[in-house]
Amino acid sequence: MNVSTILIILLIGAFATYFSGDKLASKVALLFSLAALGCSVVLLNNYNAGVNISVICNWITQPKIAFALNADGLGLAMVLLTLALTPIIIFSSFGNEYKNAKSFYGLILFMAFAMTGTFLAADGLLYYIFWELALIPIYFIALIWGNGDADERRKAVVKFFIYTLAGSLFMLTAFIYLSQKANGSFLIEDLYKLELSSCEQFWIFLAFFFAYAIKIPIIPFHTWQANVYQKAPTVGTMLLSGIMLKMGLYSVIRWQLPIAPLAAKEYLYIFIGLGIAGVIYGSIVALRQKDLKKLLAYSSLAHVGLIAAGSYTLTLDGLRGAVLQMIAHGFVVVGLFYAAEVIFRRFETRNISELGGIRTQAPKFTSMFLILVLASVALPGTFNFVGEFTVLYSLSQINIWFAILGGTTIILGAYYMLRMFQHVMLGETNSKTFADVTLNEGISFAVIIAVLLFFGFYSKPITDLITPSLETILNVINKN
Amino acid sequence: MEMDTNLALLLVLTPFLGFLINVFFGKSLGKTVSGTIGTLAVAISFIVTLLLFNQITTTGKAIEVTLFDWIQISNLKINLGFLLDQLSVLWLLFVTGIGSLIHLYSISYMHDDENLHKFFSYLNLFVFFMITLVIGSNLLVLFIGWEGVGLCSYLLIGFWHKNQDYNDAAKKAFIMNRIGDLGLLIGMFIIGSMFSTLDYATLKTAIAGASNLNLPLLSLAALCLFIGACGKSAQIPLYTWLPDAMAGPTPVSALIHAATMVTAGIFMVTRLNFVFDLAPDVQTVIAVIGAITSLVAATIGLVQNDIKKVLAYSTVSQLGLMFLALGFGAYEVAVFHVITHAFFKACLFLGSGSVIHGLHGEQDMRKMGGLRKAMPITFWTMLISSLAISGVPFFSGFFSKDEILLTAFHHSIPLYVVGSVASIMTAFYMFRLMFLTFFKEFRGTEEQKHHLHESGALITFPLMILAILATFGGLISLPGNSWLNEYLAPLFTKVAGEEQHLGTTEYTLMGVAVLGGLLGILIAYIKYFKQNNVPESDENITGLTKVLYNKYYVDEIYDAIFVRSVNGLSVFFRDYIETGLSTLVFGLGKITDELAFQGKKIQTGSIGLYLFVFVLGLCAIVSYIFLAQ
Amino acid sequence: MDNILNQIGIENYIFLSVVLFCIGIFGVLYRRNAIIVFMSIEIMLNAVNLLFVAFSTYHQDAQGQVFVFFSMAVAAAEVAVGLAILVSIFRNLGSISIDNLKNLKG
Amino acid sequence: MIHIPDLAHATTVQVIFCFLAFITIATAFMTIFSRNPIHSAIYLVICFFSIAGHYLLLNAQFLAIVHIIVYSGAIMILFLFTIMLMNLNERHQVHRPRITRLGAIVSFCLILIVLIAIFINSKPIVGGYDSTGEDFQSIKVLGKILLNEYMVPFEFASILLLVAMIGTVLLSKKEKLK
Repeated sequence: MNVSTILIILLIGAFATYFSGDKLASKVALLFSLAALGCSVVLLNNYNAGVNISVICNWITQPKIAFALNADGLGLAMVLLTLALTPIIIFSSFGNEYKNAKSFYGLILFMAFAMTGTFLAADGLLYYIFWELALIPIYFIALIWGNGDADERRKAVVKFFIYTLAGSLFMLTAFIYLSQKANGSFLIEDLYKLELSSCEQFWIFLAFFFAYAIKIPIIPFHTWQANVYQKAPTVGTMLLSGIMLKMGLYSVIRWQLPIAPLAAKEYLYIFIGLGIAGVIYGSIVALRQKDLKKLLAYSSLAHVGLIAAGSYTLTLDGLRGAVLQMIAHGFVVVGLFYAAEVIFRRFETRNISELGGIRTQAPKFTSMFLILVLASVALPGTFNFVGEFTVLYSLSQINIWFAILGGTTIILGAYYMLRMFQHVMLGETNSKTFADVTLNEGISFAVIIAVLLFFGFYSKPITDLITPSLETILNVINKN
Repeated sequence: MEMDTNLALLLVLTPFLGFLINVFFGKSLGKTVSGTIGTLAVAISFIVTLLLFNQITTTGKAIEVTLFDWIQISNLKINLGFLLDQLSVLWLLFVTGIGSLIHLYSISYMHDDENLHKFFSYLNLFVFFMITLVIGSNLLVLFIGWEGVGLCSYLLIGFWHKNQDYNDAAKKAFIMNRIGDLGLLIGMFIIGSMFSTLDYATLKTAIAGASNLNLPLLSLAALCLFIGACGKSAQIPLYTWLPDAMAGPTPVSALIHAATMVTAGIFMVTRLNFVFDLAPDVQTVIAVIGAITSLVAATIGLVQNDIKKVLAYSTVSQLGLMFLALGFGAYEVAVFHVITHAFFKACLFLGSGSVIHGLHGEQDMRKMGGLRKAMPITFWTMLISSLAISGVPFFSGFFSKDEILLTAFHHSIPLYVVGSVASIMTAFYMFRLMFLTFFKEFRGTEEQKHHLHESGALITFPLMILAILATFGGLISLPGNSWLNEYLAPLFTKVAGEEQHLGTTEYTLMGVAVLGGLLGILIAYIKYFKQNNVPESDENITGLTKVLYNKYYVDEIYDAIFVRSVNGLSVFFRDYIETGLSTLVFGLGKITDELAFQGKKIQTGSIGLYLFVFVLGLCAIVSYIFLAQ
Repeated sequence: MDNILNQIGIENYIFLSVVLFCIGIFGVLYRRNAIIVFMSIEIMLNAVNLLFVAFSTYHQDAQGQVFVFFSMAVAAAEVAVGLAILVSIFRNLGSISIDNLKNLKG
Repeated sequence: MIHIPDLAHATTVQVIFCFLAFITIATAFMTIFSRNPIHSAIYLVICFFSIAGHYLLLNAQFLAIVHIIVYSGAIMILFLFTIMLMNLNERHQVHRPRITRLGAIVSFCLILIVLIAIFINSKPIVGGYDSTGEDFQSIKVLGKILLNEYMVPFEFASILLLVAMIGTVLLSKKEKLK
């Protein structure tokens, strides 16, 4: 058994869901996603026991593309994140009715398939294929099942699609150039071994940067984000913010930094600065958003800015903190968007000014929402704190000002999140009735919160899982 | 060791268990049971603390407990571990002790609130975090508690969450604290990178053993840590949240915003005394800020009419005095004042709570008066505490405050003067409060008058205990023969020897301080008892009083400078930069579109032209391939 | 058997083909009558075919001729379809001047 | 370089080549310049025949015959039929703008110069036309090659023709007016 099993399960799941019909689709999808999760856990055990679970075989001979899936700690951690979030996301959608549900759930599984592939691929072109494949389902999900005015939505979604696609083209160019240098091989090990001049590295780095900066997004390439998050159905938003953003961040660590380390070192300050600018900018913009989902989108922008800054420090702490924070943010942002969805199900609005006074009617929901909000502002004891602390620490090792400026997130973050919480949940009892969470909703929240709290106090399993692979990557970065 | 671990866990986890029970089953258990569970949880912690205290005093050795790795950073390994030494156990004693009393008090005080179980769960959670803060073996565990108590403070200030003003106050407290937290974090980063540890014990050895320390950097770290302390302990410039925090229920004000949480800053500075000792410049800053805070808060306290606001500013002022002592390196003096302050300030708050409870929520002193007869126990306990805080001899506050002023006098005369003035003002406004509340005629409505009564036993019992403690608490550190100094001695590197001898100067200073206190009381007596003045209503306040009454407009200034600018920036970013960037991206699309539109015109549809161009292109390509080499 | 190219020279065939090909191009450009354009295309095709055969002889290899054979097949198909299209156009438009065919106009 | 046969000492083959070449080029030109499409078609037939003559000269008899059958026979008949079907004559000719003619002439000269320049520039190895003596272009040999080596393309050619036939029929069928 190796990692391709997960991909196969997900792909079969996608088709099975599609053919199972509208009524059964959601359950079938949940079943397959859980199966994939179970499979990945088994694989994780095997990996920890030292069994080789990677795959490499030739796929296309001319040009030389290998079907290479490399499962190291980092990849597995991201796969686990994807596969743990997918069932939660699917389960969270149980309260909604979707037209043409079979396609909807099929697309979700297909997207999980593509994203898992991205995290595992160890061949440049295979990786690129998965990377682009992941874009297609979300395009349809956002376009067909999204909300709001159809024209506006189309505009936002098409912009997102073309923008990310255009960015990825730079990456493709970089890969083709790299494979020319590596005698036609796209394999990641061969690319790692390349010794490029600093000029070449600069351009390669920049090409990767365009792809990733748009995907992550780093300011000023973020303009697609808030609109798409707002227009997409919540499931789509969760997939986008919970997992897809992490594809960009993961790729920075996996592909960009080791392949062009000289450029990364030379322009360290600029890229960390961009990340931190994102933190401050995102936090400030989030302050005065009127739409709940948009606010969360900008908070996402701020958080991923910090993660990106951590990755670009090129230190073990920075990378480790970034990965931890990626996972933590994945969970917390899914939870928060879900909370927004729960509110929307009852009130049919996400406009913050129209909400308020929910706490008296729904104490359970309020507590859960509050815990998520607190996790999002990185209260110690939550997983996010572990990540944020590590990242900020690594920034402080580069330059104390980075830590101070990046640290403003804990002030501004608290400000906009609590402000939002106050206006959405507190205040005079709302005139509209708000039923407390249902069992289904409660389970989704409870799982997310349990994960956040557990790893908040005991992040060692994840740290131990990712550290060896991050060290390997750092060795590649520092080989000169 | 096993035993110690279990004890430590019992100590920490009992309140947490209480929290869990109250969260999940509180509503179905009923109010009394819920309150009892909450109180019991803290009481058990108190008993455990007593055991530990006994152990520490007999063996004199600190107990260290390591649970597991928490965060791994390349050069730092942070454990989740506890350190139970003299300082933390001392702190625990009054945290859990006063905590238990306040829990007991709350059962009665909050009995009419439908969310009583929630209140108790928050209180228990607070105690849990406070214990974590105190017994953490390294800075990061302290930080868990540090932020945790901030969270509980947020929850409890906003306990009556239907009122958005209260929610604003809660939010403000949390955010102000977070500003300090950032400083604390940065301080931790610097210390972590300098010494590769955040563990107190290791850090102490590392600093003691270090040969060439980067002192400027260490000072910077100390300054950052002090900013953290400023946030939590409400010092200038981060003090404005504390008076607003009075929006919470009164027991909360007593527990969190007077006795325990706000002293966390002092705890942290005392904990890291070996760091601050190496940064004399920062110590000066601390002393100056402490003195200024104490004076500014005292002046504001002079004219406040809300009974809890007076106490809040008094707290800020007293905390300022403690920092004054810390700034001079007199940690044990500060700790002493923390303890006595905890006693009498908790008592005062609880007493004010009793008054408010008796008047069904009225907090304005202008509408009180003459409560002495209706609420005798409340009156007497509050009187004792007021005497203590005013520094009247032989009450606890006298000893601790006197030691602070004495220390100040030895180091810096101007700061001594500032501190003394603040003390005189303290005596004045405390007795202003007493006279306005308990003497003369009742100024409230007839209906309130009708319902005036002494509070129940559950409320008066804690008051009495605290009053006793406020009276005799000073005995733990008598001048010249201080049990406290000896107890805390293992913690400090410097030997606090200079206060030991009592000379003429000292006695003179004591006399001056006593006279000052009495002077303050006398002025209050003349103004509010003899002349029977009642503060004017809000509209008629003018001149300097108005400035003081409005707290020097600090809130407004902060609002204008920070809040408004950030919000304005946010709107600017949202409306201009965001749309601008968006237009830019769409602009790329539009350019492409326009190019396509222009390019379309080349496609005339005339095949002849196409062919002509085609042939030309063919010529060009062919001649390039074959002829150009 | 004697190689005929000994007497004529491959370059003469090349020049003949080139001229023929250019005449084809000229015809395509010069005439607007679709049928004549077609004929010009046939001339171009034949120029190439001729060259193929000449080179086939030059190399003494039948491959060139085989290719010509296929190109004839394609040409036949092309003409058949092309003329059918022309007929259809003529039927609809009443003219076969290529100036009328401007559907490609952007 | 262009080797102009010395007409005085020309061999028969050379004379025939010159003659055929002249006819080929001349008729090709006439095809284009004739105003009447039917004349064009007839000139084209002559042109094709002369090309068939070239094939014969190169000893490719089979190809020559196929050429005559396909081009002069089938294709030209098609052309003639089409022309007659459309009933085109000189009156249909549109007046050609001067610019078009100029463009055509320019392209003609340009491409001619470029191509000739290429051939001169690339210096073909002239001379040494060795004859292996093997038979490589008789019907027998061609047939073997076609049906062995090129069998698949050969079969595909038949499919192509079939498809072309069906397409032609479909295209030229009159659509029923609804």
